[in-house]
Amino acid sequence: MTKLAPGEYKTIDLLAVAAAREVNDRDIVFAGTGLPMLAILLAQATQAPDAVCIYEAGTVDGRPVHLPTSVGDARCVYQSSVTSGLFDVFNQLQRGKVDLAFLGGAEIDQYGNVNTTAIGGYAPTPKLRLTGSGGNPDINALAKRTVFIMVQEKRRFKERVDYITSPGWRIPRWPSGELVHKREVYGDKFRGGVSAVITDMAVFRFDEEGIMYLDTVHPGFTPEDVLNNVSFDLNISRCRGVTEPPTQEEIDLLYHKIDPEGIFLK
Amino acid sequence: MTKLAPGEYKTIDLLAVAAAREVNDRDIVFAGTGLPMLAILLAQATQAPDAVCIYEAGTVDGRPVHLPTSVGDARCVYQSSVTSGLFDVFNQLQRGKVDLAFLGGAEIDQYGNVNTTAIGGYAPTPKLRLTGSGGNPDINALAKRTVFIMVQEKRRFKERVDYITSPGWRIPRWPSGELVHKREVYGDKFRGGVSAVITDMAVFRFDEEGIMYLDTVHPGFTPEDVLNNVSFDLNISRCRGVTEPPTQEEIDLLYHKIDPEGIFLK
Amino acid sequence: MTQQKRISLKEAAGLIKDGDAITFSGFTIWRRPFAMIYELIRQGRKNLHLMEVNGGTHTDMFAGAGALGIWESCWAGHELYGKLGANVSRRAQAGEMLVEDYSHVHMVCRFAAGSMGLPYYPTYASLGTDILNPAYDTLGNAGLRDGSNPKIPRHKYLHATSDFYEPSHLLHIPAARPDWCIVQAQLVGEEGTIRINGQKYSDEEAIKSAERVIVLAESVVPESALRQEPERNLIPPYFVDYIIEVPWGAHPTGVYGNYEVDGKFINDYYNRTKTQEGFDAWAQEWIYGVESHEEYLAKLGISRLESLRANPMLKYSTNVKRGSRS
Amino acid sequence: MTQQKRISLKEAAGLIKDGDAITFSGFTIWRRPFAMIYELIRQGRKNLHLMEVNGGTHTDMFAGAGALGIWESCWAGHELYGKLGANVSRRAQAGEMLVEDYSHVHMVCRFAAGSMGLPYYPTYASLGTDILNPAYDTLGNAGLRDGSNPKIPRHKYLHATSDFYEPSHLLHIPAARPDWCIVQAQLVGEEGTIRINGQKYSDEEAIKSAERVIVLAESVVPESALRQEPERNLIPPYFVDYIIEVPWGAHPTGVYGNYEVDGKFINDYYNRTKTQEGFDAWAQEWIYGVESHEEYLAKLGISRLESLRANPMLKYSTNVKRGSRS
Repeated sequence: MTKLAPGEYKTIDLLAVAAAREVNDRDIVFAGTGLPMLAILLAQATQAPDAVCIYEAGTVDGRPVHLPTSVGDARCVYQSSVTSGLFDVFNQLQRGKVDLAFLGGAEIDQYGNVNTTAIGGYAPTPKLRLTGSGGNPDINALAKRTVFIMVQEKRRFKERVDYITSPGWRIPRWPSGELVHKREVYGDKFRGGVSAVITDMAVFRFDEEGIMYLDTVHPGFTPEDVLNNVSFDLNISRCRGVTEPPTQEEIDLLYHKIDPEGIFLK
Repeated sequence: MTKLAPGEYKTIDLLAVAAAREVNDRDIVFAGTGLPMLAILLAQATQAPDAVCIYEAGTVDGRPVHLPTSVGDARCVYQSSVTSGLFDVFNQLQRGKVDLAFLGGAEIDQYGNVNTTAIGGYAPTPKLRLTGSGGNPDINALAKRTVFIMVQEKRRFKERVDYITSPGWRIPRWPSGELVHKREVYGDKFRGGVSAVITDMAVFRFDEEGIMYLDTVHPGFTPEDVLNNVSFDLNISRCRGVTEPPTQEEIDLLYHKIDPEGIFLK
Repeated sequence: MTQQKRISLKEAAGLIKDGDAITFSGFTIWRRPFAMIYELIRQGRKNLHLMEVNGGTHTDMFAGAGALGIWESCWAGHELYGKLGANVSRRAQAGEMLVEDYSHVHMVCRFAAGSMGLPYYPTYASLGTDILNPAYDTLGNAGLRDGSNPKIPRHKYLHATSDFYEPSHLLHIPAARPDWCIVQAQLVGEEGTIRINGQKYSDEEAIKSAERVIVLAESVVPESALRQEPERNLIPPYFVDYIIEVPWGAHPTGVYGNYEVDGKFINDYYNRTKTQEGFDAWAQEWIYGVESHEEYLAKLGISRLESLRANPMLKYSTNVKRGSRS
Repeated sequence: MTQQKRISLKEAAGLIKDGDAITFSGFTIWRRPFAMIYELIRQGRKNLHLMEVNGGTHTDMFAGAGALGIWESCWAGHELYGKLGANVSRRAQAGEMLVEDYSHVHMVCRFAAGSMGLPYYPTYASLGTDILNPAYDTLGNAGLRDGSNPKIPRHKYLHATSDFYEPSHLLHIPAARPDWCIVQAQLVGEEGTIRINGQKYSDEEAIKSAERVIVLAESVVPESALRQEPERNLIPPYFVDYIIEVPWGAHPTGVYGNYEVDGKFINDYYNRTKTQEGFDAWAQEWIYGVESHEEYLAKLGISRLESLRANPMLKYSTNVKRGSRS
C-alpha cells in the first residue's frame, strides 16, 4: 500500500516515530487527534506495550482496530477499559494520573509557551482568530511531561507568543502578569512541563532555566538550518547530533497496522 | 394475610397513610428506609401516580416489585430510570430538583430542629451517641418541603434539641451561633423547610414564624393528650380536628400490594 | 407513566427566543442536534448566547448566519475536515460577535457547577495563561458583568487559595446556566429517560445545567425497555421538557452506534464558506432552501446515508471512505 | 496486557499498618469488603483512621475490636437489623475513639474533592446545624489540626461566599485522601478494570481519592469481556494495586446481583454485642476463632448461603425470609 521504498520515509513518519519514542512503558498518556494518535499507537506496538491512552472526549485505554479520526470518534471506544466523558478524564488529569501528553500549537516561544488562540493582538479583536485552546493548556498544565509536535517556521518560533494559550516554563502570574517559573504559579500542583518539541526539522528540549535548546536535528538538516527557522536566540550548543531515523519495522507498523487506510499518512 | 378486621388499622398504617397524603402528583420525593418507603409507594398507588422517588444510595424513579428494606437494597434498582450513586442524586438535590422528602429523628424542637446525633451534650463526649446525621440535614436543607415521621414522647418533643442535626425554621448562624430564620442562613438557596411532623398521636405544622402548632389529632386522641406529650408550650389553637383515618383501599394496598411480606407492617 | 410532551422541530425551535442562552449535546463534530440547529438558523434567530464546552461545525454555521451575540467556549473547528471555524474567525476579527475564551477544563467546570447548583467550581487548570489575563475579559470589557444579565457572572473567574493541606492557589470558575440545552441522543424512552451510548462527552453536565431541555432522539423507545438496564441511562425524565424523534438528526456529525461523521460534507462546507458570500450561498443550498429535515435527508440521498450507517457490532461505519488508501 | 498483582487476603491485610487512613466500597450494609475487614481485625490492627461516606456493621465491628483511633463519617448503624452501632456509641461515649461528624453530602464532597485532586469541595448542604458548631470540631479540639498529619486538614470546614450571581453563602469541605480504599466488586478484569453492577454508591469517589486500592472481586473475569461494554465499567486498571478473588467476600452485607444482606446474621451480631463482653464473645466465635474466609463460609454453611443467593434476573434473593408474612 505504501509507496515508500525500503529505508525511505516521509517527514510525518519521522515525527510520529520521534514522538512515540518519548513514551515510557506504563505511561498514562493523553493524546489528541492526528499525529499524537499515531505516536501512542506506535509506542504501544513497540517499546511501551503497557502504556495507556486517554482521549479527552472520554475513553480510557481503548484498543481501536480502526484508527480514530478524532478523540470523539466511535472508534476510540473499542475495547476501552472505561468509556465515560470529559468530566471523568479531566478529573483524573487534575488528580495527577497523567504522565505524558502530546499537544500541538500554531506558535511557540523560547519558554515553551504556546499559542493556539489568536495572532496579532487579542482585545478588542484579533488580527487572526485561531481555533482556541481546547484542552491544550489544561493537559499541559497538569500532566507530568508534555511533548509538542509543530511545524518549523520562523514566524511560529518566536521570542514571545502573541497569546499564551498553553503554559510553558515561564508564565504570567496574574493579576500582575509578571513572568515567573511555572513552579511558582502551580505551587503544590507543579508536576513538570514541556519536555520536548518535535518539528519537521528537529527536536528541542528545555534547560534547567526553562529555556528551549536544540537537542537533535533530523537527517538532512543542520543546526544552522534550524537557526534560520526560529526568530529568537536559540541555544544550539547542546545539540546531540542527528535524530534517529525510523526503522523499517516502525514504518511498516505505521503504514500497515496503524494507518492502513491512509488517513493521516496519505 | 393481614389480621385486621374491616375498618381496623394500626398506628403505623395511619402514619404511612398520613405521610402519603403529603405527596402531590409529579412531586420528586427523597425517601429513606421504612415508613417513607411505604408512604411514597402508597402515594404512587393512589393520588400521585406520577410522583418520582429518589433513594439517596443512587436510584431514581425505581418501580420495585418487592419492597426494599433499605435505600441501598438491590430492589430499589428494578425498573428505575437511572441507577447511579450518591454524588449524582445529591447534586440533583442541590440543583433544586427535590420537592419533598420524608425524614425521621430522635428529638425535635418547637422550630422543627431535629437531633439524630447525640443526647446529653456532644463534646468532648456525649451521654448517648445516636446513629449520626446520614443525609437528613442535607435533604432537609435543600428540598422544598420535608415531612418528619416520629414517635410522640415528652422527652422527644423539646424546647430545644441537644444537638441540631437537621435544620428547622430557626437555626444557628455560625460562627456566632445566633438563632435566625432559615431564610437568613440559606439566602438564595432557601427553598422552604419542615412542612409537617407526623407522629403516632397527631400531625403538626409550622406557623409563619416557624413555630410548631398542632394541626390534627389522630382518632382516639385529644389535643390535651398531645400537650401531655410535648415538653414545650405547644399552640393547639389551630387544631383542625381529627386526622382522616385510612380507607379500606389504603389498608389493602399497604398490606397486600406494598408490604405483603410483612417487613415493616408486621 | 406520563408521556413526555412531543412537539415538532419547528415548534421547538420557535420556543427559543433571540438572545436566549443555549448549549448542545456532543463533542466537536459528534452528536450535535443539527436538525434543530438548521431550523434555528432557518427561523432567523439572532443574538444567541452560545455557551458550550467546545464548538464545532454548528458553531461556525451559527457564526456564518450572524446568529451569535456571545460565544463562550474554548474551541471551534471541524477536526480533520477544516482547520478552523472560518466564520467564527471572520466574525470575531470583525468584532461582530463577542468571544469569551476559557480552557476546555474551565468550560467543563462551568457546566459541572451549573449541573450541581453551585455558583462556581474550583480547579487548577490553565493557571499562568492569557485566558486569565484581566485585559482579555471580553464580557467585562463590553460592560456586561454588572449583574443585569442573569446568564453573565460578575467575574470571568476568581483567584482562590487553600490551606486545608498544602498551601495552594486555584481558580473559581463561574457556573454556566443556559436557558436551553438541545440534545441529540440515540435512545429516549416515552417518558423521557435518556440513554447515551458510547462516550457521554459533557452531556450530563450540559443537560443538568440548563433550565429547559429539548431532546432529539434517533429512536423513541418503550420506557420499560430502557429501564431494564438503568445503569446505562444518563438522565431521568424530569430533566426533559420536549422530545422529538429525529433519525439522522445529527448529520453531518456522527452518532456512536448509528452513523458516521460525514467528513466530505463538512469539508465541502469548510471549503465553500470561508467568505460571507460563500457561506450565504452554501446556506441557501442547505438551510434556507430546504423546508424540513425530511427534505434535507432526501437531498442527501439514500446511498450517502447508507455509507455512513454504523456497523452494529463495531458501532461505526466500515463502508465510508476515510483515507487516501481506503 | 499486564496482569494486575494477585495477592492473598492475609498478605493484603498485612500491607495496611496501624494508624493508616482507610475507606471502603459500599453503602451501610451493602457491598462492604468483609473478608478483609475480618482479617484486619484478626491481625489486630489498631488506631485506624476510618473515613467513610457512611458507616455500617463493619464500622461497629472495628469499634468493638478497639481498632479505630478516628472515625470521620455521618452515620453508623445496621439499617433494619439494629437501631444503632452500639459499639461505636459505647466507644464514643467513653472517649475511646474520636468521632468527627459531617453530613452525608459533606462526606460525599470530601471524597469527590479527593478523587478530583481538589483540596476542598463547595456545597450548601447542612448549613445551620451543629455539625458546623465550632465547639464541636473533634479533631481540632484534640489538637490534631496543626498540619502534621497529612490525612487531617487544618480546618473541619470553611465558610465561603460568592457574588458570581446572587450573593450566596456556602461551605468548603476538605478533601478526603485515604491511604487505602478496599473494595468489594462484582467483576474485575485480569488487568484490573472494575465493573460495579447496580448502585455505585460512592465507590468511584472513594476509589479515586485513595493512594492505594485493593479489590476483592466476586469474580475475576477476562479483561476483554468487560471491555465489550466499557460504558458499564467504573474504574480503569491503573487505579488498582491488588486484586483478590473472594466470592461471598461481602457477607454479611449484600451484593447486587450476587447475594442478599444476611439480616439474621447482622441482627444476631447487634443483639449479642451491645456490651464489650458480648462483642468479645461474638468476635471470638466469628473472627478470632476462624482461620480464613473459607473456614468462615464453611461455618455459615451452604444452605444459609444458598438462601441468600440472588435471582439472576431480579438481582436479589427471592428465597430469603424477610418479613413476618414471607
